[in-house]
Amino acid sequence: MSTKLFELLLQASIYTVTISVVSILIGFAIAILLSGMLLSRRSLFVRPAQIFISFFRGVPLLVQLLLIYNLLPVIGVNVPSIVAAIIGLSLCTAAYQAENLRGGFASVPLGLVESAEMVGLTPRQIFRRIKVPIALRLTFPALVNEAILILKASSLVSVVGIVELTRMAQDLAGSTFLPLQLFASAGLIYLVINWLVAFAGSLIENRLPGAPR
Amino acid sequence: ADTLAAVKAAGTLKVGTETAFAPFDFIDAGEHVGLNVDLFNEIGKELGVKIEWVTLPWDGVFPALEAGKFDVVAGPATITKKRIERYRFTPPLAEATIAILKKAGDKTINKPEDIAGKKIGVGKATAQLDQLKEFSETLPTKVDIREYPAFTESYADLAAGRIAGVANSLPNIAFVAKQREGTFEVVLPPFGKKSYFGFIGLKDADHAPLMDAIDAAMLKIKADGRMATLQKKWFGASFDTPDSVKDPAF
Amino acid sequence: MSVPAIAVRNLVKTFGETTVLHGIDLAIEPGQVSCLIGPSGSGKSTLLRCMAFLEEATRGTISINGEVLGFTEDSQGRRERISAAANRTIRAQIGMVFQQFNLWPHMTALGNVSEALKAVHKMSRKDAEERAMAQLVKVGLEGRAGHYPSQLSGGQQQRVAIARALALKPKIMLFDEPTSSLDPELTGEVLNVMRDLAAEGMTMVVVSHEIGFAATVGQQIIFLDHGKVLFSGSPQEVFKKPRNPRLEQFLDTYLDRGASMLL
Amino acid sequence: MSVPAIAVRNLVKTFGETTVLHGIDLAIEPGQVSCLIGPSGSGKSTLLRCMAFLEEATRGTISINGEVLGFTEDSQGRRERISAAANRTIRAQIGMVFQQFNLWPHMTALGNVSEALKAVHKMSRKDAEERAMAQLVKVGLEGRAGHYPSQLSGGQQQRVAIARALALKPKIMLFDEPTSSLDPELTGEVLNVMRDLAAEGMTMVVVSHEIGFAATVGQQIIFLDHGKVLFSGSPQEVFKKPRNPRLEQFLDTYLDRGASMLL
Amino acid sequence: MTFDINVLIGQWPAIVSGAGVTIMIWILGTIAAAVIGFLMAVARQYGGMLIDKALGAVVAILRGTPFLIQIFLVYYGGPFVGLDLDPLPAGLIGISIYGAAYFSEIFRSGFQAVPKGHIEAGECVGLTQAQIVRRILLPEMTMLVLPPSVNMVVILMKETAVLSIITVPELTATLSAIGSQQYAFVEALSALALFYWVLVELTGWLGNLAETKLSRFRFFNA
Ligand SMILES: Nc1ncnc2c1ncn2[C@@H]1O[C@H](COP(=O)(O)OP(=O)(O)OP(=O)(O)O)[C@@H](O)[C@H]1O
Ligand SMILES: Nc1ncnc2c1ncn2[C@@H]1O[C@H](COP(=O)(O)OP(=O)(O)OP(=O)(O)O)[C@@H](O)[C@H]1O
Ligand SMILES: [Mg+2]
Ligand SMILES: [Mg+2]
Repeated sequence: MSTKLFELLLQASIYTVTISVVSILIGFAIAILLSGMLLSRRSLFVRPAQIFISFFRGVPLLVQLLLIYNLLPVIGVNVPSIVAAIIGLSLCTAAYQAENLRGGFASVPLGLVESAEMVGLTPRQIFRRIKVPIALRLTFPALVNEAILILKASSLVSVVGIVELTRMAQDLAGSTFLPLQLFASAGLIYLVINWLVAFAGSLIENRLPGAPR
Repeated sequence: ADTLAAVKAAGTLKVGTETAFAPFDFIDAGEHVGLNVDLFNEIGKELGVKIEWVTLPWDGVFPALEAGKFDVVAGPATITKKRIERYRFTPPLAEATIAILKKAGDKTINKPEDIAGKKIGVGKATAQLDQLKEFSETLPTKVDIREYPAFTESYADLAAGRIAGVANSLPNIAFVAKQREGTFEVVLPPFGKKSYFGFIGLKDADHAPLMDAIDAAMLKIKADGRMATLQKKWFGASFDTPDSVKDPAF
Repeated sequence: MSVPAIAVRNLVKTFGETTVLHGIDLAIEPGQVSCLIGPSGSGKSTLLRCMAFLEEATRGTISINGEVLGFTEDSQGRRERISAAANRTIRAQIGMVFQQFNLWPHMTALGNVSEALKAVHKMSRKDAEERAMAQLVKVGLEGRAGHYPSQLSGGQQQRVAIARALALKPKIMLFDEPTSSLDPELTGEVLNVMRDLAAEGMTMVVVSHEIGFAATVGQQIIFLDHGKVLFSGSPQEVFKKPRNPRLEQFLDTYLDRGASMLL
Repeated sequence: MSVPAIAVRNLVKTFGETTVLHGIDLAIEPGQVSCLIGPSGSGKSTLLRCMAFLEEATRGTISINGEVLGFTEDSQGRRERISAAANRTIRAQIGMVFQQFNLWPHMTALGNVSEALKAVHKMSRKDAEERAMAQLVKVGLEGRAGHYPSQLSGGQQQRVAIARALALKPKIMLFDEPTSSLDPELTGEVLNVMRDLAAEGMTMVVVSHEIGFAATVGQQIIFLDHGKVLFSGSPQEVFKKPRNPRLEQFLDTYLDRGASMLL
Repeated sequence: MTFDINVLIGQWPAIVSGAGVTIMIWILGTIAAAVIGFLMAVARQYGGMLIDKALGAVVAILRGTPFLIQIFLVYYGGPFVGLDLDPLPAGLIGISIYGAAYFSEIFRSGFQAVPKGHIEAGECVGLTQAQIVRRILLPEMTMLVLPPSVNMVVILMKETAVLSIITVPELTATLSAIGSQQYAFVEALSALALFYWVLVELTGWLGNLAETKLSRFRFFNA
């Protein structure tokens, strides 16, 4: 297999990485909102969050992507491929991350919240300054895991017309008829990316202050 | 609204396709090339518009066509009875009649009839599958047909030795054999009833003027010999194709 | 008599079916150290948490320096909730120190102490950290300002917790068994800080098993049993001549073990 | 003199770089209560855990009733590991009670006590539960047999832990701060059970901050500091006239607080 | 857009058989994955440094590369190294091993969450290591490992769709074939989404049920 083909795979993996990273960040912001809704006591907030999670965890990502790409134009919003890909991945990972965060928030010791109440922090300040950082710390390993899962799942965004790593391997296999070599190379690239993510994750985790013990 | 008018106004014709279908659409040295690219450039010239390509996996192509993500599908697809019920096909651009791809040096298959009783791979839900089935009925022992999600996997299994051959349209396997000389070989001649490849569009009234215009352009390209030149360039030979297929063999 | 620092009137607290506090009446005098003692499950923590409005009482009222906290109650027993903002203002006069320290693990000692100064008092980062640092000096932890809770010993953590409460200049400090998760040597550290506070005239309510501390520092001893105040008085009255048989029995478990030391 | 119940010879324990025990020599006499005291970090728990072979010593040997546990060591210091099965047999003579109770949360009190009888002694379910029940009666918990650990108070949990160890009829019981996570009244419960055991002549080694218990029940007091035995003797020798300045300083932190009780 | 559900109704025998294959692979694969993953976690815990490191590398590879690529390489590359499997066994084995990597991590975190003291208490009363694993560790960590396990079961279900690439006749393959034969992609995808959604909801519901049943073991030792 020529180095040219490998270069093409590397170029395609830029899509894989950018789309995944952007989606994980956006998904994380949505997930915080969702988990806040899940933990509120008002069903006005809880129900929509539950329905959101049920849909985006339950329906295959491929179908979600097709719906976003092809159904939004029907109501007059014509989204470019890259936007559709990011919306799809973000919403899907938001659903999973929200569940992780819910567990994290539920594990913030009540005493830490009470001590914040005692020094006069308002509920909003408590959420932002106490609960979020601690819940984050608790769920950090799960978040790294989710990042790796999303990196792999991002291969599905080809269905809206983005030639990322897996699709590039398939396309090149369709003209060179060297699928084994191409897939092995793609696998290697995924492995290196994911190893980097895991490595960075453990570096950050060790630096995050104050794992509650 | 009239799609043709919209296309002309925008100055671009959007064409959807999958880029894993050599030699029609494929990636060579990072560039999208193939017969379709050249042919649509000519069509674009005739219509006075530029061509904009949207490439998707085959699963995503038709939902996107119906959602209006592009105006026409290159593909191409074999023109079949079932398909013309749902979609509108352009005049054929190549023959889709099938032939057998075997491992290079395989002495047991020398003509199409030699596949009797052997394991032959073919794409799932393709027109080629139907053709192979019909051919199998005419043989003394039936062919052991193996269906694959895409032809790439069937070629992989042929290389791995799980199957004795792959049945696919001659243009496609000729290209495979050329790419991997020494690994694969084409068994000639093609067999079965003749069938043809066409581009695909929507059947509704909005798209009728556009499809008519594309049809006219393609017939013009065929008439003045440009089509034959392109066929020679990509297949090494030209085909004699009808101007339209109203009653497909399958 | 002056206005009590904390006035508890007819306080009743039920959890579901069980009544934990059966109509408590108490006045905590300003500038005094009051110790709450009593057997496990007698309701000490619940009472203290009601005083800080961490727990909503079922009936009765709590007043801090004359202002009602949490709920008002009229003579017919109709209760009305006070606004969250008003409660925060009144509660600002109270500092609380928990048995489990409850330091925020993602902030340094300095961060823990300065957080509320920045967030609540809107002090600049520099001013807040200056005041927080002064407070850490006071509890003898100037050398540990940059450490995270996980890098501090139990006694040091508890002193940070005390500094965190003191930084807000509360008029009243509540302590719930501030030393019971510490080993004997660390306990000493914390009790010394509390002793200093008492000497400065801080109003303090302390739930404690440290009978020694109660006896030497406490000015009022309140003995709780089964959710009722069984006895309240000066240390002399309690430890020298406990007339109440239940109190006597309770103190026995300590004296029994303490006495042998001086054999 | 008889064979010691536990003979510790030249025991050294290092964790990575740090040496925690510096050549301990000790003989625990059968039928006696020995109390290990000393400041935090002095190596008490580590020594006790070595005695139960929960920790592998770096050098030196432990013998239980004359049989070597864990590793033999010849005069050249060559150590040889004893088979897991042999260790299990020797260890069967020891029962251990942890500070954190370490009850199995997915089993009832009865389940916790009968588990090893079924799994190790291959007793029938019925026999095992009968014997376990008898043990629970002995620690005063017949009424709580069906409760899960989370449904028991701290003192009750610790008594179940003691019953679990006793059910296997050990000759020696090791206790690591068995009461330090309990409140004073719960502490009383557990100390009473231990007092009964001592009265029956059980060989016991107790790491404890309960100086009162050590003083009244202990027959041998061993004071550990920085991984060395600084002092060992009878309670009278230790508490009446501690000649060792370090020991005196250590006891001061208790006396300081205890003395005020009798004011 | 056209939507003609009759296209699917006419093909019901193929759809039912595809659904059957999906469910069969999913259930058998999940069970095998959980068992293998458990054994891997035990081996890493008790098998010494070398086994721990080796299995750690295997897990990193299995988790770091897409399942699609793994299964493609094993199935189409296998014959070149003498490993010639039929699609169904290959798919089943593939799902099991891929899932096992994830399950082994879940169980490992479960092992680590059981307080060391509970294990020591077991050693002190003379339980053997196997008895400790079976009687103490496993039941005690159930509550902790249940939620991530349920997630994993859902993920494995969706991964079965990938097996179409090695010609396993599961539901995704069946429906997308019907979709492209009849050119009814939208109908096929809708049916597919509905099928998976129902299975996911069912799994989530069963997981919640198990959680409430087991929650009496929930404990907070001070
Ligand atoms: N949230 C709750 N729900 C139900 N019962 C509760 C709750 N909190 C406390 N109780 C019960 O209220 C009673 C008093 O508890 P409290 O914690 O005030 O006792 P305490 O005097 O502080 O005891 P200790 O010395 O053990 O800390 C106990 O019987 C306890 O079981
Ligand atoms: N696993 C370990 N790794 C490294 N150091 C350890 C380990 N276990 C104990 N130590 C160190 O060994 C020393 C003795 O610890 P040990 O727990 O025996 O003390 P202790 O006398 O029981 O103290 P305490 O009264 O606080 O329980 C301490 O300095 C401790 O930090
Ligand atoms: Mg309390
Ligand atoms: Mg210890």
